[in-house]
Amino acid sequence: MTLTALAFYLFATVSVASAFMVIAARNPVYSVLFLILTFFNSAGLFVLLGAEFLALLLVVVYVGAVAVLFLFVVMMLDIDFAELSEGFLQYMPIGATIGLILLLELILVFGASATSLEAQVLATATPEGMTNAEALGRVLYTDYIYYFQAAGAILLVAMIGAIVLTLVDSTSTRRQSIAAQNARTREDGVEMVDVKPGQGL
Amino acid sequence: MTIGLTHYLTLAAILFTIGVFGIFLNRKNVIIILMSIELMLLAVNLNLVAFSAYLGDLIGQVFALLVLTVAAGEAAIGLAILVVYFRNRGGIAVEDVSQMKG
Amino acid sequence: MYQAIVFFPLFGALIAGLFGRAIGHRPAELVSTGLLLASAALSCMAFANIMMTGETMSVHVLSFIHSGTMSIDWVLRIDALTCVMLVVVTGVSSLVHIYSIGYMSLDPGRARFFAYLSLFTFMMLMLVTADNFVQLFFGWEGVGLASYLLIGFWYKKPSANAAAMKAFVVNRVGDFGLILGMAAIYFIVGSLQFDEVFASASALADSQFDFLGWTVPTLTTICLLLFMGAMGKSAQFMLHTWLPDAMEGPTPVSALIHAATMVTAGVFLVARCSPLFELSPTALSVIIVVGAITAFFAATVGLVQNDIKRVIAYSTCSQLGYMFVALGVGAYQVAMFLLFLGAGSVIHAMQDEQDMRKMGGLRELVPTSWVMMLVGTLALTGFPLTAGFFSKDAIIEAAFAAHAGPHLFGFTLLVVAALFTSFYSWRLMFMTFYGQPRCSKETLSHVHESPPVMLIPLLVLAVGALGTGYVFSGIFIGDQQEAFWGASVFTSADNHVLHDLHNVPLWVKLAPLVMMLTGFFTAYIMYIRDREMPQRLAEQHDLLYKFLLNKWYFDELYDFVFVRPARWLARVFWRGGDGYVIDGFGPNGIAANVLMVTQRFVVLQSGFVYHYAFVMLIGVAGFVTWFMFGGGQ
Amino acid sequence: MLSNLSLILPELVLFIGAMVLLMYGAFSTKDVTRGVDLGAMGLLVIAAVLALTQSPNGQEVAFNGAFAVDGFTSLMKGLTFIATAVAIAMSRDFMAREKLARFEFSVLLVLAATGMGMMISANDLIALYMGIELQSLALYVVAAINRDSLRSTEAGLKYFVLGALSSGLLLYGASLIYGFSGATGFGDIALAFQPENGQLPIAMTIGLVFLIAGLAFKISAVPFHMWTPDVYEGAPTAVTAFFAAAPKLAGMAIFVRVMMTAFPDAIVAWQQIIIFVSFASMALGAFAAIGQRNIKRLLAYSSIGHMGFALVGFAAGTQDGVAGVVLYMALYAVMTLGTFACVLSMRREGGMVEKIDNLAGLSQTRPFMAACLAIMMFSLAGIPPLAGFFGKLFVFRAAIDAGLYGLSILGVLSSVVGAFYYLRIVKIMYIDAPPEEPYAPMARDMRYLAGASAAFALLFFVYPAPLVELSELAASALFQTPAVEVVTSIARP
Amino acid sequence: MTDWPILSTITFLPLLGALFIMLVRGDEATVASNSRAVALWTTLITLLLTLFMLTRFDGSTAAFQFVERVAWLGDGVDYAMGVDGISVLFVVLTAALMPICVLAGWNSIKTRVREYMIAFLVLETLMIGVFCAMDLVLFYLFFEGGLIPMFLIIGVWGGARRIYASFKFFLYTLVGSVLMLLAILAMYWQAGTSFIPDLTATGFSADMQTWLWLAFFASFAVKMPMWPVHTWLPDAHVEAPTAGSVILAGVLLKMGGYGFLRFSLPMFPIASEMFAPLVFAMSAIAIVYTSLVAFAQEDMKKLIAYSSVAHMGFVTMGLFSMTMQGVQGGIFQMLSHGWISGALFLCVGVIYDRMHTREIAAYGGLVNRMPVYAALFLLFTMANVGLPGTSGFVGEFLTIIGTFQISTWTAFVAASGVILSAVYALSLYRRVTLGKIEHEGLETIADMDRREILIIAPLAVATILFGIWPMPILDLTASSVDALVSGYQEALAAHHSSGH
Repeated sequence: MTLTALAFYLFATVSVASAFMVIAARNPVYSVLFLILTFFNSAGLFVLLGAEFLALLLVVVYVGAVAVLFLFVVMMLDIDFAELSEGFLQYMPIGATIGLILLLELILVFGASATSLEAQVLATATPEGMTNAEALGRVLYTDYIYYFQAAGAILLVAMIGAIVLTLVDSTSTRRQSIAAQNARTREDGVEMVDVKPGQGL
Repeated sequence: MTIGLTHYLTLAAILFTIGVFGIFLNRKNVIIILMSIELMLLAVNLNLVAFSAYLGDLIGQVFALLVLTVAAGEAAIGLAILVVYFRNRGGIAVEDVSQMKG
Repeated sequence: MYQAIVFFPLFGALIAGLFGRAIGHRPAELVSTGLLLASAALSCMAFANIMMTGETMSVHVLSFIHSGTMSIDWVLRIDALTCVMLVVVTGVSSLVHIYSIGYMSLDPGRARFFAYLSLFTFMMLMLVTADNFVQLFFGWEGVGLASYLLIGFWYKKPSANAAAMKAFVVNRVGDFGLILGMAAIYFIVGSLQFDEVFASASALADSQFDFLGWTVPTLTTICLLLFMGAMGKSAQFMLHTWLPDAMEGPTPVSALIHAATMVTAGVFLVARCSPLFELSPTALSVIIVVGAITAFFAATVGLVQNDIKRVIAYSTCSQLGYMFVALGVGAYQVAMFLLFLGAGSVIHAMQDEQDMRKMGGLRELVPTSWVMMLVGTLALTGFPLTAGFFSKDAIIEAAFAAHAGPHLFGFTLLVVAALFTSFYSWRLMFMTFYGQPRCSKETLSHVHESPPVMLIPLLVLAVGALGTGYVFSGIFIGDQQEAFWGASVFTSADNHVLHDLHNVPLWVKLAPLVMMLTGFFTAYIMYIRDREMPQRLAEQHDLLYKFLLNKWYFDELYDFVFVRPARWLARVFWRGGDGYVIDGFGPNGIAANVLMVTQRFVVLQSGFVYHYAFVMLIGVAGFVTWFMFGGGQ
Repeated sequence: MLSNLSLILPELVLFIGAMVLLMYGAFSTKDVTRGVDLGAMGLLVIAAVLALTQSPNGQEVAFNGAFAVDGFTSLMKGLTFIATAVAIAMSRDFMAREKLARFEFSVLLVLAATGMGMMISANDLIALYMGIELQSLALYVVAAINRDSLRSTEAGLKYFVLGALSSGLLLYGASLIYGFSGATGFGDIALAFQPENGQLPIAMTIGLVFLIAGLAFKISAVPFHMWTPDVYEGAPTAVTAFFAAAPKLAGMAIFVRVMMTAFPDAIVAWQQIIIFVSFASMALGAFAAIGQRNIKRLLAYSSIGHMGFALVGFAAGTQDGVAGVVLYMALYAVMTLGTFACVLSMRREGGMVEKIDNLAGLSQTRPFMAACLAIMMFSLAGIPPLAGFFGKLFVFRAAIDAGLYGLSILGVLSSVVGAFYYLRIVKIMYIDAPPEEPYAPMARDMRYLAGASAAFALLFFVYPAPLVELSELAASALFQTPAVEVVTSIARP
Repeated sequence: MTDWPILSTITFLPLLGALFIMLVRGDEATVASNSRAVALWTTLITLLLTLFMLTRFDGSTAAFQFVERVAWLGDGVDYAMGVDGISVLFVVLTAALMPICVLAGWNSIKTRVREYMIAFLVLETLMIGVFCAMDLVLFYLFFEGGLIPMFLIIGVWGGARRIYASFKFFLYTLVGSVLMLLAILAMYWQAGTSFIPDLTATGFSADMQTWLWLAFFASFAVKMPMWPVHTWLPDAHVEAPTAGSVILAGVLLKMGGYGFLRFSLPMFPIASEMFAPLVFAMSAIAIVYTSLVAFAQEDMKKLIAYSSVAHMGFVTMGLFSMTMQGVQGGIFQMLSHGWISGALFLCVGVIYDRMHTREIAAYGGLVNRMPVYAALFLLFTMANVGLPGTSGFVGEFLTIIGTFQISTWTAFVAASGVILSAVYALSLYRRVTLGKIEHEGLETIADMDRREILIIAPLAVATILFGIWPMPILDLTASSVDALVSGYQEALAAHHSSGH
């Protein structure tokens, strides 16, 4: 107990509180910041569970990339925050009811399951004599290569998607076409118009 | 007092519920909905890692790793869509996203 | 030969009907009349033949309906009863045809008229030669059709059309009973052949069966159902209303329908089914009561009618009542004999239609008609030695002598009816032919004697009315009757009415004669002597007069009891039942509800993404709750 | 490894092909949309042929059991790829006219098809998730591909938000299932919850609920259908045509596969959900469609209803039922693509028209198109002797066999309600008077496609045996005991 | 017997004709006239083939004849065709009415002639298929498929309220049919086959029979139509074009009765007996109720439509009496109603084509200008009334006789229909044809032309011929009906002796 438990409760309390603030904060910028806080605490929990590599990943990839991306988008989109936070509580009662029911049920389930899943000290999934990262690396590129490649494909799609959606077409910018310039002849450039007298243009 | 699997599951459930809650609590900002979903995914990851530890089985962590990766991609797509929507609409209030209904 | 008797008229009808326009009116008339005369001649031969041999013959024509154990064929059955009818039908019909040549000479639809007449005759012949109930029903309904066509012959007259339809529909009311009767017979006996049915009659006498939830005596039920049919066709009390209206048709039609043929179909039916009726005292009682009431009722109405044809119609009705009483007391032979009295009615009927109040003093203008009419009247009132005398007296005596049912009730009413008959017959005579003409000079100048082609049939009939009674009384009801009728008419062993009627007290025998004379004198006083008297009487007994004049308000009653409720019900069913209830709660109501549900669903689709998410999460939460608490496991 | 590769050959072809096309498109200076489209169609057809000819005896697995191939997967993949190819074929004319022609579109569709293939063949919760995500991400993007249109981007946004939510639900369920069964492979999960191991733990059931929620979203079954009408309406019509067919096929396929192979003994639990979902989908599809004025929206509700009908066979949980589902989905795909071929041709001089009322008098102005659309409508309504009837016949047959009388009765009754709106379209085309402004003639591709699918729907009854037998064969693959048991948790100490 | 699949040929020949019409090219007038010609020839050839088939038909056996059976959907669902004494006449009736329908629309259909003819030919295929199908699923296919062309016929070429009528027709009948579909599936599940003779031989349990019977009843009662699910019929009839009404009354309604004969009675005898009182009650109500409603009508077609409902009441009553007379009478009534009501609708069509109204009040005195018409109309009116000597009588009579043996009450109420039918039919005739001409437009109305007489003449001949000599029909049906009735009685006897 002691230190582990203390750490767990600390991380758990902070992450729940900050998670709540994510949805409750009036300013989306605060929300993103609270999200980052949640991630940090979760990373701590991961460490407690012996998943150091994932903890690291969460901080580096998630906080470093995703959360910052959120922040960036929030800042980029020029949103009237005051207006956005109006009517905050309108759906509070029914939302809270449904949420609480769901939560209670889940907790009940786990409580019921606790008899079968005795509250033992959680071991680590990392085999002896290996770091967590090494263990993951060993299986990730061998047994789970399929998933790994699939993840790659997903990221590719995400990339294509982001480009397709947001890249401003280059049709408005004019590129130099050297071949076209060289191939240009007099006939292309000059048009001879036979203007009859008195008719003008 | 031992910290067991149930603790983690409960914590994950709470986070998950907060994520759920966030979706219909925040009707003014789509970004917060996206963040709520991130919270839900975090809960899932917590679950997976906890189970992984409980079962002494690495696959849970592999799963969590992949979820993280995919979630990043998803976030990218989501934000991209949000940006193009913002370009068209000039706002991202959830209540504005209702051109089509009925 | 027998086929020829029956089918000649059909050919006549087809030729006149289908090719009438192609070959012209005159040929059509001649062909149909000629064929009918041939048929009549053959009928007489058949009659003679049967009289000599006394045998019953069956001629198979075609198979008709065979279904399971039911087998019905088109068969011509010739026996004594049939022969009598054949002669009557073809005879009267021939005369009507001949008469019509003259009567209809100016009508543009002559060929059609003759087609109808011949068709009518054919149907009547099918009826009387039937060997089974279904064939009888064919003729029965066919006669109804022909009468419908004939009554409505002048299709431009709305009243004629209405009358035609009324005749058909009222007849159908009777048919309703007849069909059920047939169904019951088949159900009980397993056959509709006359022979087979009659053969099993005695076995049915005491049996019972379930009908409409009640256990009823078999035979009586069947007989009453059949009698219902007879009532319709023979215009008995309650179902008589069509008969007076049927006068809307051309006069020969009235003659054909009322007097001689169609209306006697009912009498024929009961006579034909005598083996059944004879075993059911209840049915016989009903027949006596109905017949007697009809006779009385029609006579009372006849007293005050002003239209010649209506008087005749009610007179016919009344005579039919007599016949049914005869049937009811078991004197079938007498009833059949009375058929010959029809001649008298025919004569009357063939006079043209006019309002009697406008006539008078026509004796000098149309002497021959006057003579004919006189003969007819005598016959009708039962003047001694005429056909009516023999038959009518016999019936009244039989009613007295009979042991069955309410015979005294019948007797009383019949005697009274005889008085009335005499009165109105003479009233008709006096008003038409005596006194001063009451119509305008101009009209009077148009009155002229009929051409020979119309008079000759009248003459023949007149002779018949005077002569036949004497000639045939022996065979029909006298000593030779059993030899003649043979098996065609059945009388139960303990029914001695024909013997007993010769032994009734003298006052009974005299009663009809007295009544006849009383009627004659009353009429004489009222219409020759004291012409103001009818007027006075009518005023004094205003209610009674109106009651009689309006035929006991039967039309109004039916209108009130049946027609109006039916119309009302029809609209209620249509607008209320079909429109409001069935469609309203059925298709239209469901459609409306579907649209309502649709609106609700569509509102749910609000367009807000958090609503959508909300629905999804409610779904998940719902399922989870179901599995945790709802006994999903 | 080589055997592994041979099993994922169809997906491999698609993925590598997609990258080649992407490179070609990205580095070519000319407008290459047309070429990329053709290439994409070629790839899909090749992949379909490869998938269909794989037909291994029994089930074969690759990558330590993550990827499975059997009769069921090869048929469903083949159908899905063909449906995608057809969707691309139909989109070309439309995209060009709407000035949306971009080569990335086809590439994304091919990648989505890859995802669908992976999804159908998934034999593991992780593989399932990866397949779904690969497919979904591509779909989110193509929904919003008309990025200058508010409606299209709104459709993309809604689809994305709800899709991500559903992924979250699915993942949460998957994590619970993993945790309580100790495995992610379908076979192992099934082994962990065999009847001899006692009742299904409640936590497992909850996991199942979340998993089903995620899968039901993909086939837009009630109550996870809410995105469908809006996305169908907002997305460019060609994209909607794609959405209506291929992802539904794939989604249904994996839904059935997961339940049948991973939870065969938990049927009592999931059957109840499927029954409810099925009924709710049929009813909502029928009722809500009546109120629609927009043909795409109507078809969205119609597809919801049709998923409900397909689920009837699924709810039966028998081999016949699965065969019914397969047949139903195959017929549905044909009908829906045929319908969209007509809808895509609903244009006048000014551009696309989407109002149902705009179809008025079509039978007089464009008789061929009207006839095709009418056949499709009757077929979708399930009126014999058209193809749609046979789908219903087979699923209801299975449902009756399984004793699901109540569901069957409610189902057929909602099909009557549904018939109403199909009839309404026929009525508008055949009975109402045509408008002043004429319709543009149908593009040639569309004529062929619409005509072919109409002919199929019309003449299916003449010789239904091949497809019926195929579907039965496919279903039987799910009911064989797995040939090889593979322990997926290699890393377990 | 013949070696070649004559029934399939008859069934699909019209489809071939329809295909042929689709290929017709040219301007509108050419297409129209060619379509008409092709349709007429197709239907005539079909009729000839049908008659040929009839000559080869052996009436002395109750077995199915000209049987064809090919594997179709697998698992015991085959493509199986065959006719027996019950169905063969319906095939002939259908084939015989079709040329008449084509001719009836010859001039009156002016728009979209090609589609019209195609719809009719497709409809013919489906209708003949219904009566030939020996497989339950195949039967359903044809049974239900008929809705599509009929929907279009009413919807496209119908009257003012055609949309309401066509939707009502379609959805009403669909509701019943889908329930039947489920019952079919349940039977298939139980018996493992959908081959009709096998299904007939399968004894379903009493419980199951009850449900199956109800489901089938839902379909057939609507199709028949029986009270109170009849309200689609008047609307459909009124709005349909003449030929549509003819075929609707002539053939489509008969499918319900045919269904009872083919499925409900032989396959679910126990349930049939149990529910017979219900059917009797509904039939009796139908006869009286709809006769009265018919009386109140102001639209000619509606009146005839309601009278159809009443006449179908006789049919259901007769069929469910399950006596030889009742069943044969029911079949005869269906056939004869086929041509009588068809002819009546044609009669309405004749004057509708001239005056474009079906209001009874708009007519009157037609006999003055149209004697031939009046005569024919009278014939069919009388046949409708059930006058002996017309075919209308035989069926009515036999059903009453048959029913009386089972339920006197029903027969009693039904017999009152004899009166009521006279009331409404004659009043219609009177208001339309008799009297003086009072409406101006009627003064120049022309009598029936040769084509119209040609159309109606065969119906008139049939009406009289089979009224006087119904034996051909009764003979053909006798052995099959006998087998049906005796099988039914045996099944019931077995059921009762087993102690239920």
